Amino acid sequence: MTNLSITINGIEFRNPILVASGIAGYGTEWDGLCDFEKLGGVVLKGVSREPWAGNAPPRLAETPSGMLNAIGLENVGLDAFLDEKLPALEGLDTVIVANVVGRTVAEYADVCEALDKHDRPAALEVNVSCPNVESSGIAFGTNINTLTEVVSACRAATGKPLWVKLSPGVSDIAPFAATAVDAGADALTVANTIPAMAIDVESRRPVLGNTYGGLSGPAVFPVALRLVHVTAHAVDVPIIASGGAVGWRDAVAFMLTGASLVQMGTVLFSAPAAPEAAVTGLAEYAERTGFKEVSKLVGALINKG
Amino acid sequence: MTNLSITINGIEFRNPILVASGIAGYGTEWDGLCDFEKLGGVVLKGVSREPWAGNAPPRLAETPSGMLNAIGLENVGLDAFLDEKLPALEGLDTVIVANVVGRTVAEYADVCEALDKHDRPAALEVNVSCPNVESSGIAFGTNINTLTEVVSACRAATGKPLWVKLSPGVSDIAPFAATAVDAGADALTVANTIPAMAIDVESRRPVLGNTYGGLSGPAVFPVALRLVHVTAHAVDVPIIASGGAVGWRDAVAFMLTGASLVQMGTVLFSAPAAPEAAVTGLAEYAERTGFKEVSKLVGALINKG
Amino acid sequence: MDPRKKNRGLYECEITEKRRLGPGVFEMTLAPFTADVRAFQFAMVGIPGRGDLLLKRPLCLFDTTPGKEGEIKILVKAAGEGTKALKATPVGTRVEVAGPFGEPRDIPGEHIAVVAGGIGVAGSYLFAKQNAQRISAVYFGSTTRWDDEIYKLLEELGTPARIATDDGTLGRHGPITELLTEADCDAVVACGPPAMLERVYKITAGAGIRAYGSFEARMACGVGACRGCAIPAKPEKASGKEYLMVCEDGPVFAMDVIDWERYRAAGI
Amino acid sequence: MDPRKKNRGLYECEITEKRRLGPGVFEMTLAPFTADVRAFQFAMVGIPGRGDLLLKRPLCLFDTTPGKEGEIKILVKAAGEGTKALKATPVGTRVEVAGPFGEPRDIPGEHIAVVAGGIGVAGSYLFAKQNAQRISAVYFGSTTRWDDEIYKLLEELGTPARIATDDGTLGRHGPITELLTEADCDAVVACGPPAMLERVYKITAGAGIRAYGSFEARMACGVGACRGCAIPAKPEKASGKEYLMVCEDGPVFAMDVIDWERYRAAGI
Ligand SMILES: Cc1cc2nc3c(=O)[nH]c(=O)nc-3n(C[C@H](O)[C@H](O)[C@H](O)COP(=O)(O)OP(=O)(O)OC[C@H]3O[C@@H](n4cnc5c(N)ncnc54)[C@H](O)[C@@H]3O)c2cc1C
Ligand SMILES: Cc1cc2nc3c(=O)[nH]c(=O)nc-3n(C[C@H](O)[C@H](O)[C@H](O)COP(=O)(O)OP(=O)(O)OC[C@H]3O[C@@H](n4cnc5c(N)ncnc54)[C@H](O)[C@@H]3O)c2cc1C
Ligand SMILES: Cc1cc2nc3c(=O)[nH]c(=O)nc-3n(C[C@H](O)[C@H](O)[C@H](O)COP(=O)(O)O)c2cc1C
Ligand SMILES: Cc1cc2nc3c(=O)[nH]c(=O)nc-3n(C[C@H](O)[C@H](O)[C@H](O)COP(=O)(O)O)c2cc1C
Ligand code: FES
Ligand code: FES
Repeated sequence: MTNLSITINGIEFRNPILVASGIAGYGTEWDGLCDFEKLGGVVLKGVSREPWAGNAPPRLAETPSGMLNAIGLENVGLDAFLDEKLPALEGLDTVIVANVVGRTVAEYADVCEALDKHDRPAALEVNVSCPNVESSGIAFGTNINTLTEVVSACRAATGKPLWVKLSPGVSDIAPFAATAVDAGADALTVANTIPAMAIDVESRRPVLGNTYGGLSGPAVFPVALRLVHVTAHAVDVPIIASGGAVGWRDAVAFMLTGASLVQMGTVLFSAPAAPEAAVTGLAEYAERTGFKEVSKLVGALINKG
Repeated sequence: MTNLSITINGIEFRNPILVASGIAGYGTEWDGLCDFEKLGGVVLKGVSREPWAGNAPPRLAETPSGMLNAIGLENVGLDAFLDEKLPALEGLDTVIVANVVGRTVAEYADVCEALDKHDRPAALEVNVSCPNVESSGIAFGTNINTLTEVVSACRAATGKPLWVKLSPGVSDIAPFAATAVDAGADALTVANTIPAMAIDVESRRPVLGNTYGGLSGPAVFPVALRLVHVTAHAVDVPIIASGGAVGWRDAVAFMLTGASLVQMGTVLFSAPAAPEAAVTGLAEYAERTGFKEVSKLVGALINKG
Repeated sequence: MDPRKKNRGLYECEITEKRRLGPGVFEMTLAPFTADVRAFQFAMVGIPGRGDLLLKRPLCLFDTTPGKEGEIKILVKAAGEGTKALKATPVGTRVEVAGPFGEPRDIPGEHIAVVAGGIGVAGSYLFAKQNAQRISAVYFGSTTRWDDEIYKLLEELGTPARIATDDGTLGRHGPITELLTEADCDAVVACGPPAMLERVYKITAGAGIRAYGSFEARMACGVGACRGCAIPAKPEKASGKEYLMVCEDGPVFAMDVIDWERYRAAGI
Repeated sequence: MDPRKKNRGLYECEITEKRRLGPGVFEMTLAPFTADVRAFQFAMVGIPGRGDLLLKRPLCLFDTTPGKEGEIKILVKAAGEGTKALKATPVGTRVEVAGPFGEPRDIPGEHIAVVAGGIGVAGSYLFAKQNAQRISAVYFGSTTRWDDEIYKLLEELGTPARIATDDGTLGRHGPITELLTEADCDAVVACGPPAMLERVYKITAGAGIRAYGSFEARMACGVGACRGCAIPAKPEKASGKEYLMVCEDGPVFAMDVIDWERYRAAGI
């Protein structure tokens, strides 16, 4: 029997498959359709200090082998998250990671500080792709200075493992990865959705209420795979892959490239059973190829030539 | 009858649909399968000063609704291009654009200078996504300084309309667009392929001989569409869209967003008749929606809200 | 677990039957589907064999036979790529179906007018069937005449049926909402295109009749997780919320909860 | 226009017949396809209905009836996603086919041994058929026994057929190349997996026999435009070129032109 468990930042995951943030809501919405106890863990919907109403609809658009979302990080806010959402997961036997969003550095830090006191989230994943309202709306994660600020502030606010979820839309992800680690990240999630757009030619208008949205799903998998490869060569902390994984083959590819954990997101919409199937397929692959521990797959890519 | 013609940089295109560089070879390879005389024009395979052998195979990989290529800009070099390839197009009644590649600024400039003397290419499209061998292999187009250098040098070398084909993998394309225009670009092609990767989990190796390749095809269309939208707001020169267009709907979307011309590439592999069908569909759309001239579609997007 | 969540599930259904019911409209029978279904609930139906179309499509449960040998019927209008592909899918194909989703809302009233515009009949039919005693009439309007079978199905409900077509090929010539102005009812439930819903709202608001509508939105999850299916609400009528989720809070809403201006602007 | 280019075209074919010929291997008849076809030429075949699989698949023209009522037969092995989808495609479906492509190469020799490894028979068969008088024997090896029909087809060629299977279920037990060492021929044409081709090259090079092989590469265009289907060549044997294009210069190459080491490293 293959040992599927992976330990990073002192947290043991029963297997490397997680559900990505924004897909699993607050952990109970998929009850009866996707069994998170069979997975390594779940990253909850991004939480901000105050409740956010989110963007004007439409918030979704389908694209070839992908989708756009412009949810606008709608969430219940920190108080309801602590008082209602986290307690509802008490009986859920899987690793819970909280995802942190903010419009200012202070907001990020406040959320981290409050979550630090709660015993449930095993780690905090900081989404640095939010628009920085103090700096003309540019995403924190696409500027080295604001990335440093936000990660340092979160680091100071929590002793829990700190994951930084990088933005894919940068010229070279390596310096951003190094910056996040220097500022205190214990692991990096690579990466968030790619900025994109859809138009309805009949109405001659953008489809999304927000005009722009983030591209996810299998269409972006080859892009995310390369980003994981680049990041794995740039830093020494564990990497959590996110972007377009739909099955065990993608999970294996991400791990070979250097990811310790693999988040699955969009695929839940087409196949809620996919993460569980990926765990099974991953185990079979490891068995078949003689890996007694899936952790040994991490970075086991053989170079060309 | 709708007027399909578009004039940019003083060049008249019979319609806005072009075939993208690297897809149509040197203009004769698709004979009998795709009729370029029905299209606005063809951008030829990138040409360098000396012949390039290209990358080790495999050079192609299929991905969900997309493909990766790592051809390595294999081409016959300037001499054969001038002596054999351009003369073979003498009878071809469509606009011919040459695509210029190089490893150093001097190489780019030399190719532009030589092509400037030839009367056939109506415009020169400079592919700035090539690795810069004088600067640790980083693509010219992802650094503001090298972009300025290469575009300025090409500008000095030719009086023909100069198109600069931007790289999509930058944090914010707007300053790159502005830089290219300041350095002398007459139009911008937005954009090239997105850096990506594929792995064969059975051999545990990268699929491509070059490890990394460029992602193209419908998967990237939403990303390209946004880049065109951003660029159209950043500069005043005409924009030529490239990335994932497969039919008239995509062509219309690109034009509404601000593109004057639309290049089609990858779709020729799945449907060589697609560009011609896009011309027909575009004409029908314009007719149906009351646009007497397709040129009026350019930038005719209605904003949200 | 919330008992409603216990009722739902993920099904690998087979298309056991398919028949045309109107222009571009077909009925599909899917089995097995063992869950109980309440009117206006919907399922998320995958498009088989189309790796490029990721999202499942939300489709009302038109009819249902629950239990061990359970099956569902859906009514699909070939609108865009996905529903066209579904139309072309042969009997015998397997389709992934998740559901039933949506809040099974109780509509108070003893003389309820059921208004269906076009494919909106897909949701209205089951409501009329499950609440036959309380239905004053079923109003069904479409752009042009559908096939005889659909009118037969409505007749078999045993409730009065009022028919209109925009082109006058059957029943009253014009929008179905014109018939509604003569309706004798204490509540209205409408299912159809946004413009029809808004028209129903205006008519009923003027007459002081409680009106409910079944609303559409683009969906990804169907279960309230992704927050994609937002519909603009009047916060003062929606416990302070700016948006409600069609999948979780709806798809049926009291019409006075909707912020019609922002809804129209969204052009859903 | 080059006359070879005049012969090729883009066809909207219908699948008119499908039958199994071996394990995971099926024959598909496609019509109309009116062009002349030479042995080892191939077509680029689209995967119908699969918007996520963009690239057409290169497939040999197994047999052909040219002219107005023309049709082609292809032999497909369900290998990956696309060929599996093709296998599942029902008769009557329309498929986009482009071709014929590939250099119609003349193989000199009066006693030619034709070697087919597994699905390599798809290309070898038509060559044997078009050059029956010059064929010393057709060697067909596979991992296990195929269906009777394929052996019947080979027999009907009227040339001697030598059979081997890796598992011994038919003919000689072992690789087909072992039979080749006993061959009496002045040239060999081989079509099959890379390892078989290399083995054939070694055997023939040792014996001083001219050998040709039909090579595979991932393709996008099939017409020499994209430069995707490169195969490493010995520049001194290939007019100075480091790479040849399988679609344009091949798929059949004299085996001594190939740079076997770089070919193996590529792991095509
Ligand atoms: C609760 C609910 C119940 C519905 N019941 C039915 C029904 O019983 N029968 C029926 O024919 N239709 C019904 N619809 C509408 C149906 O979901 C859409 O027509 C369908 O999703 C369009 O998909 P497409 O692939 O044809 O169009 P495309 O435009 O290709 O779809 C692209 C994306 O947009 C979404 N989308 C497009 N139009 C709509 C729409 N009007 N509503 C929601 N999503 C949309 C699709 O689901 C898909 O994700 C219902 C919608 C909702 C929200
Ligand atoms: C000139 C030529 C003639 C061929 N003739 C036949 C034939 O007659 N019958 C037959 O069954 N097969 C033939 N092949 C091999 C056939 O093209 C591949 O098996 C097929 O493309 C695999 O596609 P897939 O979707 O099943 O695999 P996937 O792995 O899903 O394909 C992914 C991509 O890789 C390409 N690819 C994968 N394997 C190969 C391969 N071995 N060769 C070329 N491209 C590959 C595919 O075309 C596609 O673009 C031929 C190949 C070439 C080059
Ligand atoms: C509807 C939706 C909502 C999302 N919300 C969040 C979020 O709140 N925080 C975050 O960090 N990422 C969010 N994401 C990004 C995903 O977590 C994931 O990184 C991305 O979708 C790429 O992975 P995938 O292709 O597997 O979906 C969201 C994605 C989607 C599709
Ligand atoms: C096989 C291949 C070769 C290419 N070669 C070149 C090239 O030589 N020069 C260039 O500027 N772009 C090249 N490109 C990029 C295309 O011109 C185009 O910008 C890109 O593929 C995106 O458009 P598409 O999705 O329509 O293909 C190439 C693309 C492909 C797929
Ligand atoms: S569809 Fe996901 S919240 Fe409604
Ligand atoms: S497949 Fe394009 S050059 Fe051979």
